[in-house]
Amino acid sequence: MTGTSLPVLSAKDFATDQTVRWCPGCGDYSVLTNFQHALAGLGLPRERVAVISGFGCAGRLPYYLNTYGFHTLPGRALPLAVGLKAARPDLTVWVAVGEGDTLGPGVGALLHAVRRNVDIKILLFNNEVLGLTRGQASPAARVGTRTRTTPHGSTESDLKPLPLALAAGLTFAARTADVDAERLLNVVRRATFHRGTAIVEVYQNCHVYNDGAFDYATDPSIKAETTLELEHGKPLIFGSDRERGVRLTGPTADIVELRDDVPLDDILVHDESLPDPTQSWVLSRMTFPEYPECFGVFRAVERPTLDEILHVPPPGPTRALQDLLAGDDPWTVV
Amino acid sequence: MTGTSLPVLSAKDFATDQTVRWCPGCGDYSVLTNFQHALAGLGLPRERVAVISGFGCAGRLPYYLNTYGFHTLPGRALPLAVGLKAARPDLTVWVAVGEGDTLGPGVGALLHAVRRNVDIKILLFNNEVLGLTRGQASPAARVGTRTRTTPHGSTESDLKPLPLALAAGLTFAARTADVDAERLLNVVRRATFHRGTAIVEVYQNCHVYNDGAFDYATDPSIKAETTLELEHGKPLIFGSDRERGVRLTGPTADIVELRDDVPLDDILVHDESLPDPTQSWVLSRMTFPEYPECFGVFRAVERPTLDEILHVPPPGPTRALQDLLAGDDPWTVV
Amino acid sequence: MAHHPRTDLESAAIRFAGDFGDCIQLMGDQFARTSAALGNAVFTAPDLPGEIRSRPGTLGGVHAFQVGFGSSAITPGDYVHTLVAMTPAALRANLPDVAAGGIIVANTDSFVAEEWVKAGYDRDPLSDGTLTGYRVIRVPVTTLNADAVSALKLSPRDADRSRCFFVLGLMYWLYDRPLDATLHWLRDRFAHLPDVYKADRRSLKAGYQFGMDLPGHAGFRVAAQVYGPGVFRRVNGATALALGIAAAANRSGREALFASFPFAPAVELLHQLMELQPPGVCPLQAEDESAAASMALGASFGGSLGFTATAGPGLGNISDVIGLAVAAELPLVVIHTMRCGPALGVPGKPEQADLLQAIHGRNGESPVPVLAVRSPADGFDVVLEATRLTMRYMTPVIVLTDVGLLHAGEPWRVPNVATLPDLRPPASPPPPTPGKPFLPYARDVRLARPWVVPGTPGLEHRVGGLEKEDGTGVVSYEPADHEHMVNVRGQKIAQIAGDIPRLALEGPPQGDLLFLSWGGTYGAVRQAVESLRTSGFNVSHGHLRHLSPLPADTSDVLRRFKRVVVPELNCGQLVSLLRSQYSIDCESLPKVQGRQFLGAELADWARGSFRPRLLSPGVEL
Amino acid sequence: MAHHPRTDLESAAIRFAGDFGDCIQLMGDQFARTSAALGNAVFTAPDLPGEIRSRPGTLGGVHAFQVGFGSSAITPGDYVHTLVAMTPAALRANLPDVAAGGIIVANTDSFVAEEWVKAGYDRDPLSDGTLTGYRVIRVPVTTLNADAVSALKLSPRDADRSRCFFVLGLMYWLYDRPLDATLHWLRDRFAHLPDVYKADRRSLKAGYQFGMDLPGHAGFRVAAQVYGPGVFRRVNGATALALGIAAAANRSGREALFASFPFAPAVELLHQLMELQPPGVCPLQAEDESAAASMALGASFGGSLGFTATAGPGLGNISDVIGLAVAAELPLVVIHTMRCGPALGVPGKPEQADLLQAIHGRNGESPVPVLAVRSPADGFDVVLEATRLTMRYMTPVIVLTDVGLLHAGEPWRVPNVATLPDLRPPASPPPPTPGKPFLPYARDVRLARPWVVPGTPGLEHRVGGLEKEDGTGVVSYEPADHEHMVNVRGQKIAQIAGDIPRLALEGPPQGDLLFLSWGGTYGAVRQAVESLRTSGFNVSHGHLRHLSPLPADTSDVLRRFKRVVVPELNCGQLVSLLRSQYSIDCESLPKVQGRQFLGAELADWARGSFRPRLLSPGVEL
Ligand SMILES: Cc1ncc(C[n+]2csc(CCOP(=O)(O)OP(=O)(O)O)c2C)c(N)n1
Ligand SMILES: Cc1ncc(C[n+]2csc(CCOP(=O)(O)OP(=O)(O)O)c2C)c(N)n1
Ligand code: SF4
Ligand code: SF4
Ligand SMILES: [Mg+2]
Ligand SMILES: [Mg+2]
Repeated sequence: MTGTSLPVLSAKDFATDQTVRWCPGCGDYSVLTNFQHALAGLGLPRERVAVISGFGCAGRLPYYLNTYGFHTLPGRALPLAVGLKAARPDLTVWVAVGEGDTLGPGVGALLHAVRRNVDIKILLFNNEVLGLTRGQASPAARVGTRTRTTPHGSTESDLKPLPLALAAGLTFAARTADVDAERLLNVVRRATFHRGTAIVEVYQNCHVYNDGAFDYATDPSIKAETTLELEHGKPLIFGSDRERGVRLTGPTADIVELRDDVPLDDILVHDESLPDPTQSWVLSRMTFPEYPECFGVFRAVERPTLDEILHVPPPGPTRALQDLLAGDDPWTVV
Repeated sequence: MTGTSLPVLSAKDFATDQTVRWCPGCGDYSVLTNFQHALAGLGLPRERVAVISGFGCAGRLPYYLNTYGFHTLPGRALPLAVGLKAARPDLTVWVAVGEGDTLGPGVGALLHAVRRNVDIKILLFNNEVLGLTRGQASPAARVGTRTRTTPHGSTESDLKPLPLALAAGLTFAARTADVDAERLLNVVRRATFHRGTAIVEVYQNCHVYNDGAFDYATDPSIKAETTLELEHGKPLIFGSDRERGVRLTGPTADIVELRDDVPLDDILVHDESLPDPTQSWVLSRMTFPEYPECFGVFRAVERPTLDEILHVPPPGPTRALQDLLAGDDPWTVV
Repeated sequence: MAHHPRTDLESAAIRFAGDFGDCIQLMGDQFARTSAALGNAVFTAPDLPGEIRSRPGTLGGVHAFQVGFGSSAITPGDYVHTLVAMTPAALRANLPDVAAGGIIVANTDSFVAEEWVKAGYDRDPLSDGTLTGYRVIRVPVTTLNADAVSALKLSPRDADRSRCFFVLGLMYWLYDRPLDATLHWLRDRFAHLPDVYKADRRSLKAGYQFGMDLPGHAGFRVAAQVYGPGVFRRVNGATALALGIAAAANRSGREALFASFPFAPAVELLHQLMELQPPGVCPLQAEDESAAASMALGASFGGSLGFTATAGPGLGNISDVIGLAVAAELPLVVIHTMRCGPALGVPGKPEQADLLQAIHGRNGESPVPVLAVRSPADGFDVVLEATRLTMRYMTPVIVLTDVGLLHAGEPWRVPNVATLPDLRPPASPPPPTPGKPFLPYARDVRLARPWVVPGTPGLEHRVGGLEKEDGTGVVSYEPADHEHMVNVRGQKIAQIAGDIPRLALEGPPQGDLLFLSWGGTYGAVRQAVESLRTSGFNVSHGHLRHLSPLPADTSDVLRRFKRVVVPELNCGQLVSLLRSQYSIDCESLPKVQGRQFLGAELADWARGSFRPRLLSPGVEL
Repeated sequence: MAHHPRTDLESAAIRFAGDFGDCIQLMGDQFARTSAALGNAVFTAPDLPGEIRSRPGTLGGVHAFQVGFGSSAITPGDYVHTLVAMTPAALRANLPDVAAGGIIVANTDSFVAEEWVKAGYDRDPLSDGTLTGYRVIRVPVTTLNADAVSALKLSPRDADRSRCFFVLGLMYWLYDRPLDATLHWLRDRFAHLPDVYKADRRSLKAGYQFGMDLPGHAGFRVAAQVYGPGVFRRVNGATALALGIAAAANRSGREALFASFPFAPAVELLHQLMELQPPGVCPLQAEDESAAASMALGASFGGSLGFTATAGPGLGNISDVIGLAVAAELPLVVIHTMRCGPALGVPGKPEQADLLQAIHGRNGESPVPVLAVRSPADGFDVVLEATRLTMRYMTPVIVLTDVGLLHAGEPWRVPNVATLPDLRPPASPPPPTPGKPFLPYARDVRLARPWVVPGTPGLEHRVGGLEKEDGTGVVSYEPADHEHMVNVRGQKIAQIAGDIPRLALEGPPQGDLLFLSWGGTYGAVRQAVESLRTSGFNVSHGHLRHLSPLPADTSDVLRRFKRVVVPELNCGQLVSLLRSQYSIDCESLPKVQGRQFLGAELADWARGSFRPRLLSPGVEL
């Protein structure tokens, strides 16, 4: 380390001395490790990073990150992060929240952060179950999921965080899985340097209450068939022989076999930067087994962020405090 | 009135003796009158109708309707209606809420009612402003709207209730305007008999704080150019000479002139019943002046409702209370 | 009829009342400005209907605006000396507040059958005996005003627009005020609309002349108060709070983030801050109360001063966030406007029934300081004091105010920014050295932990809502740690009692009767006590700005009086609090009508002529 | 060594403690079943770690399960007579609760260096003097168990699975319990897994034999309680509440809707109702607390019984909904689980610090009845009582319980449904007749308004959160209406004091010392008072089930004692409440450690040997 250049930090520099308290086998461990690596790779000093978390298993993340951190309550992490970022635009603010928290008590705050394009980054741990409360149905539980509160399988349709947030104007949307180290690093990096609200949805295995829920998407032996890796400017192709593709027929996505007489030109080309969010909406809604599930960056567009707006001095001269105290109509008594 | 048939009720039968307390000129008056007419036309007895309202100007609606009614608090009308309907599936439950309430403190409850497809009907008064609190920016305020809290014009992107709710699985979506008596009657009737959550968004003029916000869409002299009337099975055509149409290019809607070499076959045909919500999502997002704004029914599909689910006895025999009290492992002391 | 001598008064309260179209606020404002310029102490209190704009002529639609003015303490709580009733509904809604023998200026042009009926009268109240015992000045305002401006050849509608100035002119005559301040204002305001200016001017003068010509009336003279020197302004409660936030940012050297969800009239604070754009203050409209409070707390975590405002049920909605701030030991100032409850009760009306909620309304043992504003301008000082406490003790602070105080206005000596209290928080701790790690929950002499600004290298740390080990701040579920932390947090707040002023008294330090006030009852109590003392009663007045903890000498002071009476706009919450802390039995004077006490009402009570309605025994407080 | 005679005990508490994999709950449950079948009164209290599954061997991951059993009142608050420590961490976390001279059964196989270190010991606690003063039974459980099942030729892993039965067998020997109940259970349970059955059986017997062979130990005998006749079961706190809801629906003739947002361990209620599917009960998982409470209130408006459950900060989050129910005068039962605070404090641990919040934590004057559960089974009765009050008085009711009570179990005489209280609400009012319109706020003798089921023709009406005119229920902003309604709502709740049982006492009706308990401290206080009385002390015990309003004779009863002492898991909230209502100064015994009192701790205090840590003066309650 030389005297003048910034110290190069390693993942270990972002670790604390606290014992990690997740269940053995929990996907949160990989997310933590990968996130520490990702932070180390950003070139940001530790003190410029703040991690705000909600409540739930995921909420413990800040205790294991040697940055500024705040472990809050269900539904409060996002607005708290919004206030922090509004007050301190110089910080990189990450939010670590479970889907139960974010789509339950926190869903209003999510949509409002998104519509204001607050420059915060959301690491959304989606294990499709309420973990910390010991296994109840989550708003993201897919139809049929059995939990202690849906003993006969859940019947309600699920909320998906990305389509919902895209409907509210999300400017950066990405999805990855706990075990996908490289992709996690990549999307965390991109989210960090995106200006505006970024959501990184992480499919995270809850080993105790929803074990294997994402095996279809993470099992190396089948994931080529069940998932689709989004690449900007590239056609949407998947399959172990990259033999299938996504075509849009009107607003509906179709899966077509490239072997057939379908030319590559018919296949949708991924474009993160489309001003219209519909294409990313459609892709983010695609669900296994009807469709392959998409991973990577769905959307990355720019528009003014809340903190930029707040820190643009409003038109007209600002008045000194003493003037404001006196008001428009003071009088003097001698 | 004969002795055996149901009494035929008139709009007046649905009125109360309470003085209506909205500002002179408020669009709520037309909504009230039209809604009373609509109720009268449903053939439902008054006592089977409950109207739950939130807080805001719109929230006063129940006081003027001679049905069962409950005027609640910001954010609480929807879950209260959900509880009522779960407990009393035999009632027709309408919810009267302003957009400020519904998209602010109430947005979580909205999305969850929708995803559960609770059989409630939401009359969503959208005046794009917080009326009762005397004119602050609403979450639905379009960019540039000036209010007391956005003195230089609002900069945040707006939340639109229908696209948001469609992203959460809404089964019935309609839009109308306060002054459009006939359409309001029609969509209220259809919503009432829809099984599942129905949203009737009403563009409502706030005469005091956002006057004329919807003139572009209600002024008879221009509305043919600025709006599009949705009709199931009909192509999406508008214009005073019905000379323009909507075409979908990929996921994006284009407006095309029929005079050009665009054949009518290229024009999208409206289909309320598509299982995939994308088309209704796209239509519900279309906003003047880029697009004509759509009115009428966007989507009407069926899936199980919460109250149906709750009242389907779960598998297995139910146990008598005395049995349950004794539990699995009682012992007797003599 | 200038030969009748005017009657001298110490002070008077007049009230303008009418429909939305009667420019009630304008008349009140002008009267207040003119009176302030004369050297009167002036207290203004608008009373707006719960609905935005109701049907003209109905009780629900009556607007009123009271101006109290005179030489001494003036509160919104005077009986009305003159009521201007522009409509029968205005008369009906306001008559109960008019002093016996008071004056009613009635706009006879609107006392027609259709209008009485809308107001709920069966007969003309001007002639059916309703006004027996009052002095009635009958004024066909529209008619006379039309005459006054006839030379200008305006349309009848435009002519009628100036009628409020006719009434104002009459009131100026009645209380012996000069016209020039209003005339200047009109000239500036309507420079570009000469017709309007001319009409208003004629109306004003005609109204004054109408007064001079009134048979049998001589009018009044109200002495000016001697005050000063200094620069003064009128300020209402919302503005004073907004300016307090601006001054807090300035004097603490920290930016302030004010986040709130609109709730009339607390939303005035947001409006004011958006309008004034004070340097260092960032106002933010949130999507609901808990988001607003969370944003403010997030800002505090970031080293800014987080402020939020709530009203009514909003305080409950943010109780978890306040609790989180208690656990994280971070600054947060919550400005809570009390209004009638439960739920949304009576919109727009004051009450003081959220005191015990502010003190106790969180889960767990989570004490926080609670302060209350006593008058419109006092909000400024209370915000500064709350800022001092929130930073010095690293604790959320609740400031209570009420709907009446936010609207009301009073004269205020404009403070010099440079001489306001220095509110700079303690310096950030030094960076850790080997063997001396940074301890985010290390405590200073006041038991406060350090406030570290994220971005400071080496002081990275984590806070949160779980219990901690003291010092290190590491999450701990150890029984002993929890008990220790509960006690430390309790002591931290309890000891504030020693860092706040003692309970100051007006009047002798002991005696027969002490009136104890808190919050907005201050003015009425002060007025009552002054009037009682003037007429020879041995009465004192104590006022509590700090409700939790109470000043250290509270119990001693109270015990020096034979009787302590506490007028409150609730069922006796402070009385219950005092009993729970000191086993002292004070007498409760409850009033839960959505109205402030009148000074005279309290003085009458003390004179034994007023039978207070005490709580039914056993009513739950 | 059967020639040593067993020692007779009145009662004993044993605690199993170990890692997640040690099947602590299973051992505890079996021991409890066996003891209950013997005729002992049995109280079970699991103690789960805050995290789902923590690292084995760490303090944070220790599971514990206490079984109190004997011939008299048993509470979770006994000092532990025998601690089974499967790991060093289990020893460390639980040793403070073991009685002086108590027994430690240590699984020596896990007392290896690596494990002590994880537990935070520097040396082997079995040999470094840590256990001086205790009787230690060293058991190499894994080794001995492997021997016991060796004939079955299982893999070492499978063999080790049955080790908990070895320990259980030893404990059965120690307290002279027969093996047959557990043997039956094993046979039923593992009918399809004969190898497992055989292994467990061998282990159980080997453990028992190990005890018989222990040199110098003779074991104990715990007398059975004489109770009955009747059908009994064990019930934990969550199940009792769930069954209470089912019984409330049955006895009121109304469906119950139970809506809640998951919050451990209050979510057990939702689990139980989903599992049991009691007739007439609809359980609903909501998206957050305020939605849950609103759903319940919506159901009540619909004529069903609305129940909701909250915990910790959740009560604040629904304060607006409770306030709305106060204004609308509708039934609503809120079951609130208290846990350590502020914010989320210490997960999974009991506290009683939300009492004043329950009473005062809403805006406006909004009194509601507050009840508290005193023991696991008592929740059943309290729910029925809350149901009676909520319907009879058309008011929301708050039921307080705590984390400890929900988990704990005790024997319960199964009631006969038909003889439970008749909870049918008053009949719906008759349809209106000309000239006699329906009045939704007409009041009966108890000041309750009618509860009309929507769907009833002719009784259509509107309710809401704005103030109303009494009788008609029409929205009213009239000052007098508001005051009247505040008073009526207050009186309605206050008079409940006359409709509830008087404050019953165990022991003489007057004397030197009264222990006053509420909620979960009941058991410890009862145990302390019984033991004190046995040893000749003149002590009485009063218990408050109704905290607001208090029983009408509370003040009279308290005044009959020289000293009244109130042990509470908070900083003295009931003491503060009693002082605020009656100016009575009780002594506070606060404990805020996330642990229940021990009966012995209180008895010791009374004997003068225990110096209670009283609140620092001035600490804010
Ligand atoms: C006010 C409040 N309500 C409810 C809870 C209970 N609770 C704790 S975590 C949690 C949600 C957990 O789900 P999720 O966000 O998906 O996180 P996970 O545990 O699955 O990581 C809930 C409801 C709480 N702690 N506080
Ligand atoms: C707990 C609470 N917070 C805030 C308010 C203030 N408030 C009253 S109505 C309202 C929203 C009004 O907007 P909207 O729903 O659009 O209704 P509108 O008045 O425009 O019909 C708000 C925020 C309140 N009454 N209660
Ligand atoms: S409960 Fe699930 S999500 Fe939580 S720590 Fe355990 S495995 Fe992970
Ligand atoms: S404020 Fe606007 S929405 Fe409300 S009543 Fe007046 S005109 Fe209608
Ligand atoms: Mg989850
Ligand atoms: Mg609105």
